Amino acid sequence: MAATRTPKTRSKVTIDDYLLSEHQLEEMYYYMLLARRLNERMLAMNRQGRAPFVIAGAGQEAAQVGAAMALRKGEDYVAPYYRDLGVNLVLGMTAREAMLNLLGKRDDPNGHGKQMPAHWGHRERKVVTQSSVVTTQFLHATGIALAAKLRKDPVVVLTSCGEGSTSKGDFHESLNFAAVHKLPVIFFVENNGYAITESTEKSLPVENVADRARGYGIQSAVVDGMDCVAVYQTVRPAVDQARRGGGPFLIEARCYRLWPHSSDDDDTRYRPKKELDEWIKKDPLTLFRGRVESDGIFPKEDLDEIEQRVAEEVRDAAQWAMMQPDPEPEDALTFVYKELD
Amino acid sequence: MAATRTPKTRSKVTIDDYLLSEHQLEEMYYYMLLARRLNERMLAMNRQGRAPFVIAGAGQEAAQVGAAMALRKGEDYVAPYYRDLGVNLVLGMTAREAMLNLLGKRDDPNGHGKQMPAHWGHRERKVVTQSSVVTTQFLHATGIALAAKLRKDPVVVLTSCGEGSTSKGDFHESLNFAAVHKLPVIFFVENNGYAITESTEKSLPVENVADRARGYGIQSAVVDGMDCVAVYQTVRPAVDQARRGGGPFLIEARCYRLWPHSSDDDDTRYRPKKELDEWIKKDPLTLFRGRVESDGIFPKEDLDEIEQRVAEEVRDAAQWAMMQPDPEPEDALTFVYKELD
Amino acid sequence: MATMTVIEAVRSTLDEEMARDDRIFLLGEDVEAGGVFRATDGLHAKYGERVIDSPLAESSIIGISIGAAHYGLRPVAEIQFADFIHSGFDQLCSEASRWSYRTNGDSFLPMVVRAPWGGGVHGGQHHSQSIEAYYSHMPGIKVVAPAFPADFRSLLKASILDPNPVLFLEHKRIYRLIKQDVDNAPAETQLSRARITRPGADLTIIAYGFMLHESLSAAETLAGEGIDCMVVDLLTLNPLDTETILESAKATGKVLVVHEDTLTGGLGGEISAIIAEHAFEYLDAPIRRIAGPDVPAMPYHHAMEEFFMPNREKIAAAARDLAAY
Amino acid sequence: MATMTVIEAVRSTLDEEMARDDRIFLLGEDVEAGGVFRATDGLHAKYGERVIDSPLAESSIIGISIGAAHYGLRPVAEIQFADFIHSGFDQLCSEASRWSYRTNGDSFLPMVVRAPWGGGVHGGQHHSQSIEAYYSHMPGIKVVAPAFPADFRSLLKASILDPNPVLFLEHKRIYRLIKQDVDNAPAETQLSRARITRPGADLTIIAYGFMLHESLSAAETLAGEGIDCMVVDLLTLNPLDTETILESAKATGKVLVVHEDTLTGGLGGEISAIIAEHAFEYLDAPIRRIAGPDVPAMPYHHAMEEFFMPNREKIAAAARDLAAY
Ligand SMILES: Cc1ncc(C[n+]2csc(CCOP(=O)(O)OP(=O)(O)O)c2C)c(N)n1
Ligand SMILES: Cc1ncc(C[n+]2csc(CCOP(=O)(O)OP(=O)(O)O)c2C)c(N)n1
Ligand SMILES: [Mg+2]
Ligand SMILES: [Mg+2]
Repeated sequence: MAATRTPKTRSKVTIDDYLLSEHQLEEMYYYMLLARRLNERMLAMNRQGRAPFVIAGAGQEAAQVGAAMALRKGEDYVAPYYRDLGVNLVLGMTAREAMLNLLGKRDDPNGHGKQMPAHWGHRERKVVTQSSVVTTQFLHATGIALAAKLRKDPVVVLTSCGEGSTSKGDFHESLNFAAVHKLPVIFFVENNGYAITESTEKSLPVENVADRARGYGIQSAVVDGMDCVAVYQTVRPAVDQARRGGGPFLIEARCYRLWPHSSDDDDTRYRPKKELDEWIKKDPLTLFRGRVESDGIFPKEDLDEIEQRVAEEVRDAAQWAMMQPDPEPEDALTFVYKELD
Repeated sequence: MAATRTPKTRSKVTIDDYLLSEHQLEEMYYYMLLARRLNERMLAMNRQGRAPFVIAGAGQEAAQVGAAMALRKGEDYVAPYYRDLGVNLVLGMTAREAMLNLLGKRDDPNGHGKQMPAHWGHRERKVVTQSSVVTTQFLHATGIALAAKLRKDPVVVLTSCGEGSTSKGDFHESLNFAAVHKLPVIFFVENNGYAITESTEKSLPVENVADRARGYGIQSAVVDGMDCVAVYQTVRPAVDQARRGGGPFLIEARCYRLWPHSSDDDDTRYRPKKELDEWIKKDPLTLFRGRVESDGIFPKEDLDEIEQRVAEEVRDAAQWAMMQPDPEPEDALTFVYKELD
Repeated sequence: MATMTVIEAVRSTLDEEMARDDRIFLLGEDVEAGGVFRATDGLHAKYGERVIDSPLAESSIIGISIGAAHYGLRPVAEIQFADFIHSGFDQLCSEASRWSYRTNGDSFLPMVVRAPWGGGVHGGQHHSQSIEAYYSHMPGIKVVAPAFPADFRSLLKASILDPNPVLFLEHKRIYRLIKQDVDNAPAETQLSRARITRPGADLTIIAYGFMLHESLSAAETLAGEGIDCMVVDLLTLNPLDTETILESAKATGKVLVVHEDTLTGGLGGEISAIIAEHAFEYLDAPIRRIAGPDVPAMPYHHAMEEFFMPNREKIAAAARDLAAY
Repeated sequence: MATMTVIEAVRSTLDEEMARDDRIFLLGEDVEAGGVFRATDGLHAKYGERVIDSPLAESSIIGISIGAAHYGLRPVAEIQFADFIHSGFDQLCSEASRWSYRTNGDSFLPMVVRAPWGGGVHGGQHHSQSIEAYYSHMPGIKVVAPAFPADFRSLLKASILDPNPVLFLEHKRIYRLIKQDVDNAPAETQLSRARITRPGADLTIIAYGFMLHESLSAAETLAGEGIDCMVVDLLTLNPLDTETILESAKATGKVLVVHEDTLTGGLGGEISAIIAEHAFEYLDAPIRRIAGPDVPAMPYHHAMEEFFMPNREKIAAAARDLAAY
């Protein structure tokens, strides 16, 4: 059964209730904010004709940052999906790299200009290269987990996708194999309510995406994906358990796609304005900031300081990236095959 | 949850307890026996070098006949799999046609010599043409059910496969779509314990195949697949419910593959003799005959008479079929495309 | 006069056909809202349950269409981008292509799978692919790839009426780029018929889709240089119109085959081989091919994308060489 | 001397390689029990958890191999019959073939996918297929299809050592049919190298797999008739050894390409096109192709199967015509 985790109503709260250090909480806010501001700037650059395409994670930052922070950086593997800018920032991607990726610059470590923006991949950071084809990464993650188990390495793999992507056959083949072999893989589904224009009920016959785990005897949980702390508190134990040999876990983070599907999409033709307005009130950034402020974890000034730091980083990254070299036309011919050195 | 149905322990039983007419019970025995004897003769012909390949349903006759008898012949659709000789016999295939199919004769209505034996298909009988590729038929069945629903036709579709085949992505995509659209389709899984050499636990992370239904909110049942009456009593209500708009149903018939996978297989290298011997005691034919005899439904003579009738039919079918025309070599070129008449 | 774009040609034809035959229904991702390219705009409002949003699962879109077509309906499935048809390869190859063959025509599949294909749209590796070569090597499947709005209308109609599975390819780049007065333009109504779009005496350019337009403008340029190019629009890629291919090759003795798909194993190889086998004695020059380079897929950055894409200049340059041969 | 069959060559090589490198593991259906063709017999007993029975799910066999190879292991996956690889087409095309390309070689996939292919074994439509054309049109993937036991050994080794995804095709018909003293036979150790197996002056026959053997015996017959055939074994189908193909074509000026796969869109078209473009001036005759007919798949009944399959007689007949041209 899927255990739902909602933030407990608290009287007088101290930092101890967060089960996170001040530094971790600060990081959370920083990464969520950085992801959002980068996405905002990217969209602006798209409108200015500087970037042909933007696909963003607005509304999913809490889910992404909370999940990524539960991992061992540089040791655990991640097979993310296109919205996971937040995940990549936590794992070490810089704002400048994010902008190189947006512009398809030669030095983008993800796709070197060969890949669309938001198609992540960074070998050293253990971020698996991804295609646009949804859910294929679930099998790659399962294969990495199998390999780690065969080598007896204490590695956990986290792979993510949207709720719509759980309808693909590869979803079934991944969870089935991972369950049979009790592999250390976390299937992290960011349920943002839509698959482009299709609302969740058009592809999900059960109440929760997490319920899909039942057919495999896989443990699962549903968590409020707008609450970064709750996400961390849910993913962390699942990761630790997987590392101890406890097998796979399916986690559904309930969040919302605050923006259109991509810079090419007009969501007004299928999404009720009222629904959007309701969710905007639950924006993970305002929610987090309001909470740590009212709980007195951080004085307003510190948070403002983070805001300024992020704004500066984003401004610098955009300007810097635009001046970086484009790929050469002939680079289109490189690395079709890997040569043995 | 998967409800298990086992034959109730009975004191003094009358035909009423079977909830089947004498005629139906006689048919059950006849079809199960015909399937078995045909398969036996086919294997003999293979050993004699008369048939290159045989794949049989020995041990699954009760499941197949019980399920098929729950359908409306000629109205409901069936998308079967290669072991389903029993299903096809109930739906109208003659012993002679079964032998034409074995020998790839020109007039085999299933494959016209173009298909391997046991690759069924008969448009009038509403048996969907099948390939060797497992589980693809689950989507065809789902599509037929969607079409019937769109046309508001009171048609139910039953599709079957082995337990191993439920690991394919198409299984997931079928059950998901059928559940979302509440389609009149029965997914009938004949769990015979093996996928060629692989025992069930190598591909099934849960106790029952039926448990896979949980991830889709689909109703399911596990039934003793060696008990033809129990299978009928389980499938029939599911079919009626689906016809009334109650949506899909997943039924797992627990049976056993009494023979090697096919005429090419040597099961002694992977299957414990003891296990086989245990299951032979549960042979659906002996089980059924013993039961109706001891319950006094049929006198021994009637059953012997059926045995003789079947033996005669099989002998005739084999001899007749061997004399039927082979396809012409050039028939290999026909019907690549359907021409509009 | 009705001047329309390619996307309008597709949308209007779907509308007219659905009005004509209530067995036709649409199945695909986001089709209820009109689809990402708006090819089905307004059809859900007009035809209700006959326009069905599918879950995100391509094998199911094709496999379910197979079942529905077998039942007697006329599914027109949409694969959102041709690049995503690959997980449906098994249902098309192992099942759809063999349905009539293995039943001796007793069963058959009147179904259409629409797929936006091709590059030059900043789509990167998974929104730019040419998939025609895979399906043109699949007897039992028909593959259609028009270039002009009028042909999109007439051939989409023909595809829907055809009793066989048809992969109907719509080049994304020309969806809104190419306009035509469809009432007064030539429209091919038969599948498997190529068209000599432009007559010419010096050499023959064979192309389809977006590349047909690039070939025509290359021919324009070359005309100014006194090189008279014949341009053939294949229209249907499987089965091929071998007759027209050979006729056009024999007419000039010099052939240039153009496609955007990568060179090796692309459809151009088959066309060249047909000519090399059956028009050998008419050839005055090597059969040239202009195609995408042998890399896995089209890169995203416009500099590399342009490098990958064949275009009028590259075609004209190759044609000049050939003419001079 | 070690005379062995093709299947023994495969099995012994897997054994030796697994002993050499403990990163190599096997994944596939029924491989623990030895597989349906016994290619992995005894390996589970010897290597335990490094021989893994997969659930019946081909996309997962390939997708999981991709992940494991990315991690640094050396998966050798088995697809039980090449006919069943189709549901893994997406993982091979969209993912495996692009791994190195899209990461500029930062990530790469040292993985092998073994697949028994080909007909003439009463396998019917789904146990007889030739799949090489699809994967030879997939830059980033390598495709290997040897004909002799010694090459099976050396090229399977090379495939396992290669840092790229390799589709290793094993023709079912020759598994036990062809024997060879592998210690004293020529063995190609490099991928992408074709071999002129038989020198000849009158015409060139290009083939691979089972058809290579049929071509050799056709050449034997023709030698008796005074027709001297060169026979080329392609060995690797992607990337092709264009140099050897052109050299052999130029040497005789008459080319016959043979494959069992269906004609249209088959690999023969590409080979013919390469020659028609780059060896045109050396050609003395049309480039002929002998291939399976354009039907969806090989029929089951032996009469139709024989009709479908190219063989030494059909090859010899075509070669005679060509020689007489
Ligand atoms: C196999 C495949 N089919 C179709 C698409 C086109 N597509 C891109 S995103 C998307 C919707 C995905 O929805 P979801 O999984 O919920 O993720 P979200 O975008 O909502 O985060 C679709 C259909 C694709 N990328 N891959
Ligand atoms: C997609 C696919 N992969 C592999 C095979 C080869 N194969 C034929 S039957 C079989 C095992 C099927 O097991 P199960 O589903 O349990 O059915 P059973 O044969 O036991 O009745 C396999 C692997 C196939 N037919 N299709
Ligand atoms: Mg979503
Ligand atoms: Mg089984």
